[in-house]
Amino acid sequence: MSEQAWSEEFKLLRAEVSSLVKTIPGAVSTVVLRSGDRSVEVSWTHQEAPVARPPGEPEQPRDEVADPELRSVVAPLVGTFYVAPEPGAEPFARPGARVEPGQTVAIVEAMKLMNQVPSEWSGEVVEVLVADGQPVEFGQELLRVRVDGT
Amino acid sequence: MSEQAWSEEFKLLRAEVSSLVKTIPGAVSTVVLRSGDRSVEVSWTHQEAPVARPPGEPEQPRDEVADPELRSVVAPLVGTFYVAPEPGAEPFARPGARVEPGQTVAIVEAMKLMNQVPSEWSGEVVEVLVADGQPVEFGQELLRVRVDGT
Amino acid sequence: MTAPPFRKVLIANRGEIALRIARTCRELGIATVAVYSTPDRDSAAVRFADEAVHIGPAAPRRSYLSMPGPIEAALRCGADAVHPGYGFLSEDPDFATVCADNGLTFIGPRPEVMAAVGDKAKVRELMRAAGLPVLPGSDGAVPTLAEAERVASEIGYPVVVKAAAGGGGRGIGIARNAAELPRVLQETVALARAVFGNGEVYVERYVERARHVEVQVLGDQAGNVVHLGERDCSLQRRNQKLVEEAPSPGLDPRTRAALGEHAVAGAKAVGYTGAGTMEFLVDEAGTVTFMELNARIQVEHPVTEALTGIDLIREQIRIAAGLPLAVKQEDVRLSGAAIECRVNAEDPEADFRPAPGRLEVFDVPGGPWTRVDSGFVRGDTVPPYYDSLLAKLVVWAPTRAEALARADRALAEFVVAGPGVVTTIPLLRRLISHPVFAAGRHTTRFVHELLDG
Amino acid sequence: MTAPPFRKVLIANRGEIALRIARTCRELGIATVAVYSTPDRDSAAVRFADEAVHIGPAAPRRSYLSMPGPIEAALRCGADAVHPGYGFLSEDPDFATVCADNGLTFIGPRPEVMAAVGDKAKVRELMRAAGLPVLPGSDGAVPTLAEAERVASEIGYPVVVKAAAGGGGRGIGIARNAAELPRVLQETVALARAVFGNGEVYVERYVERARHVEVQVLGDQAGNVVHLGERDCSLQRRNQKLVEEAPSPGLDPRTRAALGEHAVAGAKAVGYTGAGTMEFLVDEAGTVTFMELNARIQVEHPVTEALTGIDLIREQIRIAAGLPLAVKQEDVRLSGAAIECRVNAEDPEADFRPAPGRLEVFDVPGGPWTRVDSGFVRGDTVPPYYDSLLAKLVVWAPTRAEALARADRALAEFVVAGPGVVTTIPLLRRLISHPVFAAGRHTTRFVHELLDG
Repeated sequence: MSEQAWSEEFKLLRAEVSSLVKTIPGAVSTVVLRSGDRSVEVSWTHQEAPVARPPGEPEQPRDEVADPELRSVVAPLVGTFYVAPEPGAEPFARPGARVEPGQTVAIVEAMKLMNQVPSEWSGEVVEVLVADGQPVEFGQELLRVRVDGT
Repeated sequence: MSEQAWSEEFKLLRAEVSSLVKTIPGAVSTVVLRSGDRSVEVSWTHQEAPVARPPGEPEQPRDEVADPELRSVVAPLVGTFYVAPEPGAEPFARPGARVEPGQTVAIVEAMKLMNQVPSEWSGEVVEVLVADGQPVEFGQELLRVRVDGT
Repeated sequence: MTAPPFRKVLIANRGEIALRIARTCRELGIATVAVYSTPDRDSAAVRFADEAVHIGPAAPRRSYLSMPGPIEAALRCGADAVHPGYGFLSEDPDFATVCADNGLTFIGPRPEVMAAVGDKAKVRELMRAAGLPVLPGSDGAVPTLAEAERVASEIGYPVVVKAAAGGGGRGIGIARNAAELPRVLQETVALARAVFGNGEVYVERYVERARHVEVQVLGDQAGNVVHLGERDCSLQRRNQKLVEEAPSPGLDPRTRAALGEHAVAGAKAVGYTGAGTMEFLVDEAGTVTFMELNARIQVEHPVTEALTGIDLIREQIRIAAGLPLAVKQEDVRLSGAAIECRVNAEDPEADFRPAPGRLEVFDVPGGPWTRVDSGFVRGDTVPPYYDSLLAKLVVWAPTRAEALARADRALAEFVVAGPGVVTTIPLLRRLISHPVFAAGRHTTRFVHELLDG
Repeated sequence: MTAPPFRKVLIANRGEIALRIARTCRELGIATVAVYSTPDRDSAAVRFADEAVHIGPAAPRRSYLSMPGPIEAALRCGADAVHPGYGFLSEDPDFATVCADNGLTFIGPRPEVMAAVGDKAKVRELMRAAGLPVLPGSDGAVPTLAEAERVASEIGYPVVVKAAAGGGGRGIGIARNAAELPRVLQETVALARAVFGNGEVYVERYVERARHVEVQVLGDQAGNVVHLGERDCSLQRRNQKLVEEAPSPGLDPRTRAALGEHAVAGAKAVGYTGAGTMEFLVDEAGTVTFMELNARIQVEHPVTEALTGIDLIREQIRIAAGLPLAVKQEDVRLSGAAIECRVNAEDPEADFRPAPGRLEVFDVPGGPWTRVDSGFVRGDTVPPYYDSLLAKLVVWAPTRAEALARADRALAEFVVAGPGVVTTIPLLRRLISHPVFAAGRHTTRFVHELLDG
């Protein structure tokens, strides 16, 4: 790599560090750049006592990934994922659709057999994570369902 | 990878960090991005107060082995340990005897050479740990000396 | 370098044999696809392979025994061939057929050959017709108790009742006299139905004290067959092999030559292709009888590799690709002696109960003529869902006595430790240093007599 | 079993070779005593040996290079023989003499033979007298610059000035013309005095591009000598071997036969007993010249073991015990191809600076025809005081091309990691897959030309 190219890379890595430091509070203690296969590493020191959470505030911000009401429908076997019973047909479950336990929400085709994938939950489809016709592995997340409030 | 492409990649990596930081409470201590084969790594600190030792209690129970005033004279090589210059002669140093640095306290015979073992310390011989005529290894404890108080 | 026989091979197996196959593929310039169940996610074979596909949960029925997983994984990754290893789907003719239907070369014999040799009653008849010695017994399956009684009284007690769909010592019952036969027959039929889904059984004379001697064969698609000498697998416990070796100690040269000829004749008679094992019994009088033909690579194949210098996985792959055998019978040279010890996570003190767990220490032996095939490294966890094989230790030496000393040395430096983990290492050391075994005077009953006698 | 040749052997060495020797002793039924310096306290060799004695601190001068430690340890433990391994005291005739004076059998040649072959100027004359080809050069040591200049102008430049007490590539200087000779002579004499305590040097023609080919010999006390074929050690960096192999690629059969005959004639001429290595240069025209005789087991001995099936440590021990050679020359069969890769804790990017440390991961390769000799297991710390050899990886295959593919596969699965630890594995993979090496067209300059050129 020419000197100029790698100086360019480091400039970009440094820019990443700046962004991180602006985002996360605390006194920075260590920064590691690297360039082979890229890397940025930033450490902060926190000598002060851990900040107490104001009472009443939820333990976790409500966000999609950690939402305790979100459940995954996963592939029961290796094969090809289909959203609908046949090409051009209405999808089993679009985002926003309500589903019930046992209701087919997708198909995984393996060895020319169409394996219906049922929902285990009652709730609302939030997201379909795999595109129609794509290969999936066993256990791969296919859809997310927000289960009905308990 | 073009500059733009990798800046794009880092942007996505940073977005992941933001999500994580929002999700999980605590003071962030380290963030690692990377790009070859992708990576995000975030560490948080959680300081517990160190357990305080009751004042006045010693750091270690006082016992002979740990006696800060006891020192060992060890074998400088493999061979046979002798307490005296020749059979029947007066030992170099019995328990209770005073020794000075450089003073011979024993002999280790190896390949028919008599290797004098000097004390490194000024003090009183407390114990002779090996019987006359016994084989010793390198580094084996031969005598213990209580060094003069400092 | 010549072009590799395949571009990419999917390995439809796990553990040491999956890694073993991947190693040879790598050496041949063939890319590999591993498949794995959930607990095998971080296994050595998965780490070593070029690609890996998650095919199911822990239960073999839903992962390694299920056909769609490896087939779909092979298609998705663009593999052109499938190696089934041993166990699981390796002897299932339907799997070979499904591979072919999906344009994938199955690395093994043709499905119809697999089906024929998978029926132990049928293959017995095929071999008898080919002139091989078989034990006195029924002509094929015995349909009724009356027929079984007629055959048994003709050949004399004790007799063994065997499931046609069994093999490898599974699905057999011994009747010592006429009074026992109805119960043994009924139990064996019931077991065969339950385990193999096929209640057909046949009857043979039971040989109490014999040696289990098997011959490795290779057959190519042009009809050439060679044998690579025998292996002696007489150190067994309840038909599970513990130690295998070659050559078979105390076998006289005439018997050895006869075994080789029988093996080649038998394999040719069924049109066998690929690597296969012809199993024989050799009784105390030196009489040889055919037992079964295993249509797959055998766990103990490294013993033969050590004596011949021939990589059997390589030959399987080459044969499946349509290449002719690289060796002629006269080129096969058997040199020295080799012993394989199966190091299992089992507790011999507790009736060989599996004792898997995390391998906090797993220091394998090394040095001269010491081969270790294992699917584990230190820090791995042995999952409880599959067989308990931790490692195969294979040593070679110019003579059997030296090979025994070497095996004992290597076992002595094999250190395995972890919570709950117990291994067969102490038992293996005891067995191979026992005077009866050292003298080569043991039979398949030896371990039983030593431990339970 | 016959009685073991010795009752108890003390191993005056460390690391992989100490373990290697202990393994064969165990197989022969001989008890072992390991000796160790403080940092080697928990080493694999110490763990494996039957007894172990602490002989000194880290500094080799006060532990492995000091005679009283191993001698006293041997006497105290009741050992009847001492194996010196390679390096350290292995080529010191005084140590052999002290062993004999203390009633201990030194496993190696007689002291007077060690002394004769340790003087590289003298052994050159002995071999020339025995009819072996040597490079044009001085008759023994050159006492003065004038004499060196006379010899050099006679044989032609470039010339190499070598320390008589050197060997293995240590203590040599190259003069490309008459102007350089005074400085090179002076420097080499000074170096030889400082390092070997002996300033004698001799002068030879310098062969720029050649192959380093050495022949393994075994001689018994009855005067029988056999050779076990050659090893090619041309892949070197600054005279440090990186990769060794057998057979030497591209050697024509006549040259190979001549090497074997020269090796046997040379060993017989000096009354050699035990395992020794006759080193030759083979230049681009195929001309063979004798270089030196190494009077010890060689690091790369496993390469010969792989081709012959002969355990060289076992032969050393048997010969020292007065037993006759078990093999005759006509029984020595060389089969296939073997390659040894030295995996060192060194950083090739930083001029091969040693990079030792704690081996947090140390997953060695396994499987078919893959031998690993190492003094370490996962979790061990590589001490910085000794050589940086982590492991010797030796593979065998029927052909050189297959052996190269196997070596690359095995290196690919060799995982070493720890803070500060860097290995030669990536470099080794690069070297063995390089077209020049794969074609066997490399010389001892190849690595230099590749890395520094």
